[in-house]
Amino acid sequence: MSSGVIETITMTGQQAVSAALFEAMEKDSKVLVFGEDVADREGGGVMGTTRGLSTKFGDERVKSTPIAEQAIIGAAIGAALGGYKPVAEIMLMNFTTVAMDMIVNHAAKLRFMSGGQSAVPITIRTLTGAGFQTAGQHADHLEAWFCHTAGIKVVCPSNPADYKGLLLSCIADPDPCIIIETGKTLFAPGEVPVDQGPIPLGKARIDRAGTDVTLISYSSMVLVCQAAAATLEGLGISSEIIDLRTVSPWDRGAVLASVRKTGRAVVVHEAVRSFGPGAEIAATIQEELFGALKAPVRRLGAPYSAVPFTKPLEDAWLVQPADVVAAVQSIMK
Amino acid sequence: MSSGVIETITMTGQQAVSAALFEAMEKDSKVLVFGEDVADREGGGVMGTTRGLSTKFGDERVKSTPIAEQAIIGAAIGAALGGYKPVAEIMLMNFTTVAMDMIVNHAAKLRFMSGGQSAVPITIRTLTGAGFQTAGQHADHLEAWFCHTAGIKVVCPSNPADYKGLLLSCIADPDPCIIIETGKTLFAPGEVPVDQGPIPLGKARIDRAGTDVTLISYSSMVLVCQAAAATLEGLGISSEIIDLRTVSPWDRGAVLASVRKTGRAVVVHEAVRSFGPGAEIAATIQEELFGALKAPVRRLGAPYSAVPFTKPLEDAWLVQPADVVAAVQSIMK
Amino acid sequence: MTTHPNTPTPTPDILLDIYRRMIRIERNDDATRRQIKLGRLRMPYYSARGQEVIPSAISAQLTRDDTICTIYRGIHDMVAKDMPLRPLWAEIAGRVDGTCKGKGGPMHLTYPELGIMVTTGVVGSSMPIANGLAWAARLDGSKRVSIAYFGDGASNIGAFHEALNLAAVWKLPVIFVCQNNGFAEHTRYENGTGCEFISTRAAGYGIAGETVDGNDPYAMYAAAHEAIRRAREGEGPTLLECKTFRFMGHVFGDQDKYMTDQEKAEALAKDPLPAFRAHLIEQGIASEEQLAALQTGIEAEVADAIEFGLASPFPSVEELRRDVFATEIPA
Amino acid sequence: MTTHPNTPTPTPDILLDIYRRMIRIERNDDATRRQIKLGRLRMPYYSARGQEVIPSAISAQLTRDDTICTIYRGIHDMVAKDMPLRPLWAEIAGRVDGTCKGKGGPMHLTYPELGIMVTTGVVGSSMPIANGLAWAARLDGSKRVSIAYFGDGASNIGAFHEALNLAAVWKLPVIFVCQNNGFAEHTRYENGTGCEFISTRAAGYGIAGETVDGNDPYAMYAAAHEAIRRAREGEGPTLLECKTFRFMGHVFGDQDKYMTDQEKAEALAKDPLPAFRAHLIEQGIASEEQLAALQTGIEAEVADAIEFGLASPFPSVEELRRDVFATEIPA
Ligand SMILES: Cc1ncc(C[n+]2csc(CCOP(=O)(O)OP(=O)(O)O)c2C)c(N)n1
Ligand SMILES: Cc1ncc(C[n+]2csc(CCOP(=O)(O)OP(=O)(O)O)c2C)c(N)n1
Ligand SMILES: [Mg+2]
Ligand SMILES: [Mg+2]
Repeated sequence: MSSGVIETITMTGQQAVSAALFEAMEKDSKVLVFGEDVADREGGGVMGTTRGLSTKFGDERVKSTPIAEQAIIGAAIGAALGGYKPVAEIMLMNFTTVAMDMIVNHAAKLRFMSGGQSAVPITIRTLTGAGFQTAGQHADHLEAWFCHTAGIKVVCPSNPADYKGLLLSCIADPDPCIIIETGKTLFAPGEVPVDQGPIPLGKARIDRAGTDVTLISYSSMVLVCQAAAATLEGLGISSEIIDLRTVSPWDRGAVLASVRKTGRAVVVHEAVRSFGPGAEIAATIQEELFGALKAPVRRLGAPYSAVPFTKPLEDAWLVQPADVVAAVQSIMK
Repeated sequence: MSSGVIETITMTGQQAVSAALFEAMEKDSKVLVFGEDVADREGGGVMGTTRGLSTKFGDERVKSTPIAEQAIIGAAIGAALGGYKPVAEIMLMNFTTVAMDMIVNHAAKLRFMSGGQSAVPITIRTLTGAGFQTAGQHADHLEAWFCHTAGIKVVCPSNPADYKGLLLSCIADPDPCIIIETGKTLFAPGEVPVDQGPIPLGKARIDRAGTDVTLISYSSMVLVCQAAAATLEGLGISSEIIDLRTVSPWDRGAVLASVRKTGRAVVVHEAVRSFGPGAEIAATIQEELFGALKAPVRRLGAPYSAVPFTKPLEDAWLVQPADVVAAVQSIMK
Repeated sequence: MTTHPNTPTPTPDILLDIYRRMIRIERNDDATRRQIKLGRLRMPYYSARGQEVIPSAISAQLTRDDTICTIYRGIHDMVAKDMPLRPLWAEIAGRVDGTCKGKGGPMHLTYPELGIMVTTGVVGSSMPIANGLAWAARLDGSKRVSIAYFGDGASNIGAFHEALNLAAVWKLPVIFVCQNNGFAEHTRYENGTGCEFISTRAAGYGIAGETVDGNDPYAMYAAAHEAIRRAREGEGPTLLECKTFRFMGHVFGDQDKYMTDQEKAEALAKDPLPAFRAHLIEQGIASEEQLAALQTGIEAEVADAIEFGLASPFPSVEELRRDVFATEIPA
Repeated sequence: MTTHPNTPTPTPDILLDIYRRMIRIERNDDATRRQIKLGRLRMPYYSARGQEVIPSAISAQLTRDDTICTIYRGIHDMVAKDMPLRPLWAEIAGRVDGTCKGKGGPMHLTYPELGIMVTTGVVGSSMPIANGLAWAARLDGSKRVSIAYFGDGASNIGAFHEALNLAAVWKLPVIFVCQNNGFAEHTRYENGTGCEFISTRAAGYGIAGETVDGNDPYAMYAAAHEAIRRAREGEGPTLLECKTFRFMGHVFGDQDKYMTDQEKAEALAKDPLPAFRAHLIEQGIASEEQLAALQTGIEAEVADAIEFGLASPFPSVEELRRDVFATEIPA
């Protein structure tokens, strides 16, 4: 944190994504943007996130596609092999299920399987998250699948500045990245430095410094941890919040340093708890800090079910600040 | 373990699978078998596993399919909704990547999303495993993905008797199951009780009793643990091997009871270690047995890369008995 | 309104039955949009206003046991298949008396009792599942047919191709009904689809295919009649492309900015509902009063369903552990 | 051997060039099977013996920069595109001098220098990627064409459909070359595919499609010529269905039990290699001696490659941490 005033603008995550795309396309003529409805003829994306790009950069660099996610990721891979830097949009994360072969068997593996000859610098932008009553097929957090896949980076911004900085890094990265947007973070406003540049992948951010417990999170659950930390502060408990930013490869150094200090850790994500990303983090902490922990590492995530439609169940399904508070209290005794 | 002699026959895992299929089709006319090349006209499966079924049960209950994994799993789901018990084969586990929508968004979720109206009692048989130089797109252990998916059971036999008993249970189960075969266990012979019936899902098996350390494993890695345990015995270390049999939902009771006794645990699987199934097990053990552990829970799995082709790299990629021995030794000090 | 050249001509009873289904769809859709606007319902809503003829002309020829698999824009398909409105409304309101106890919501309504088997939110995914239901029908030795409803955009995704080919090779009693409303979200048909008529694709599977005016009850009736006959008689699948228009855009709140006002006005002018109503009266198939009474009855049914649905309690949190598996997940 | 009615007729030089590629494929294939039998190579091997004409007639018309994406049964496609044999053999032997340092093996050979971009083991997956390469070619303002090779069985999977439709809508300079050898593993064409000719499917995307005798160098030359012209001139994609036969079954060791001896004998009798050789001599395009010398040269090249490949060292274990990402994974 340097001294001096940083000039910022208030914008939403969506505006930050848009700004990053404009900037990346402007700077590098190899950057391409495509996906369902992304061109201006189709309204610049169903959410309007890509609005203006095709008008500015032309119909050949910004293309709407048929509904065909295998074809979308395949085209991204091929264009990348041809020297381009495609940013492909999969409208919602659940629809990656029809493109897993392209993402996992091809994008993630071609560099390795070709002995380093084939780089696949693609960025997959996708959106997900419960809380909008879109039910079981439109809100899954599937990042654990991609974290378990060697060769693809998994990036999860939680605020507008990170949306911009991390997306710029994904686009510039020489390897495939999947960057996960969420409804809750995409439309929340925040301060973005005027000259916000790339934010390094694989490095966590200390969202809040504290001494008693480390809350490890990413994506929209950072907001939940922030609310919990405020409550915990009132109860005399000081929380350090680590926003992973990149879930794979994750910043072991930052996490272990914090937990070494606090002696306690709670991992919080929206994804289903069982076999979720939190398991890797908890398993690593206990292995690396055995004997130094004051309490077992706790994990919070969704219960083992599909995302329910009805509001009361959806609320109960999602980790709430009170759940984080209770988990922390359970290990403070 | 009852007294009295159990009459057994020696057979391979493949013969056990075949026996289970014959028996299930014989007993229940609702059982269907289908997949690429499974009918006798096509040679009864490229491995011959389904040989004889179509001749015996007819071309309508045993069907070969086009190469179309989405259509295969879709047909299984539809037939299940129509009251049948389909056993669908996905030739190799990497090809589940083209059927993830059907498996995850539909098979696993329809019961929940329909409020209990739609049962999807399908069994997906698939084959995988490194060691045969089939390289990066034919040998992945992707069970972690399915373990993280609510609503589908993940079953991993390690020996011929379990192949038969677990497959019978999958077919009879009222919910979707994926049962994972591996080249290394499918062709190894073993003793199968003559009247081998269903083996309950969700229950682990103590493969070997011991007192110093618990080795938790499943599928072909049980064989690796057995070899390691023999070596460790020579070094004066007594290992208990737990064969999970079902990886989701897994038998927490059996694992925790064993680790409570030994105070040490090593989880061993072939899947990539990062964000692999072992993370869930390790995270749970440290949470439930905090303070009772003599050492951190160790995890062994494949390094973070695609499966390599060349033999020396493939051998190095796979967990070997020596790796298990070294991991155990590192926590015995 | 032209009559379709193919035999048979629908009887007056059938025509009235088609109309009854259409108006029930339309009144229910209107009420849904009204309740959302009033803030009494909160849900993503994909209105099928304008597409009423398609499932109505089909359902008038289906039995209770024939099955359908449909999509997020599929409430019209269900209402056409006689879905009772009370559990429908309870479901879209997220209540325990809903068809899915509130767990599925408007995109996943299910009612197997009447053959409403699957509603998917994933483009294309109704088709592979419909094949399995068709296979089950044949295994049962029944004459049941299986219908897969889907949109024009869905015909460009892999699942369409795999499903049609498998159905062809297995000669399944399934009918693939493409409701071609000219748009996939904001993408115009011709900007997403390589061929002029989706029905052209049938030849690539060696199956029957036809493009029909999906706003014409006679044409739809005849095309569906032939497809259903084919399926019931074991002659294999059919691909029906039914041309229509979605009056309310993609999703509730859509501004339709991706089309011109004129284009939209022209499409709206072809509203099949008032046209068919006028035709029935003109032809003496029904009187003005008869149709008004029919409508009043349906409006009462809808009003009752709304009150029932909104009065039903929300499910309890324990429901998260139920229906994941047949056996409840331990707490 | 019939000549194809379409213009142009290949010049003698081109015919000889096609033959050279064919015999290079065949000699290399023969050597591979021999080395496996000798136990000097251990790998899953999908011989393309019998399919030599297809990529040879195409490659004779490609530039170095034109790209191909192929499949596990694709070594013939690479050899036709002038893949040097030394790194090929080092790769199939799993050695560090292999094209992929031994990491990819026979199913994933890659050689971007000569436009050999992707070899996939997943049925259908060459096609969506070939589209991206075609897009890149057009973005570059080049006249490069992108070829996707695949089998008849692959034409039934979703990726085929999505790729052909996207290529059509985007009018990409891509050629989809289906090597229809009549079988997908053990499944006969007609038992997996709904239509008599895969080329029929082109109409469903509004693109050009043609069924060609893939064993006839003239017919293949002409069909490829037109498809390449179309692509280079910005007229969009082509689907070529090339009928052929795989002499060695699906995978090395296959017993071909799913076909009759007679059927197999008939297919083998249509071996395109001796027929084309005889034709060249008969037509005075080449002499017996010339072709013998060509063959000897190729055999020497193959022999050299084998020794080179088998003498190359295995990669070190550190290679597991390299090429996962651009930056090496820390130990
Ligand atoms: C696999 C997949 N990709 C994308 C989406 C997002 N999506 C929902 S509806 C839709 C348009 C579908 O258009 P069409 O098939 O014509 O049906 P319509 O909505 O017009 O009835 C899209 C792209 C989805 N649900 N599933
Ligand atoms: C998605 C997928 N499903 C199944 C397989 C297994 N498999 C490998 S080759 C093959 C047959 C392919 O036949 P075809 O496309 O005709 O090509 P050919 O082998 O005849 O050249 C199958 C089913 C696979 N590799 N990928
Ligand atoms: Mg549409
Ligand atoms: Mg073939």
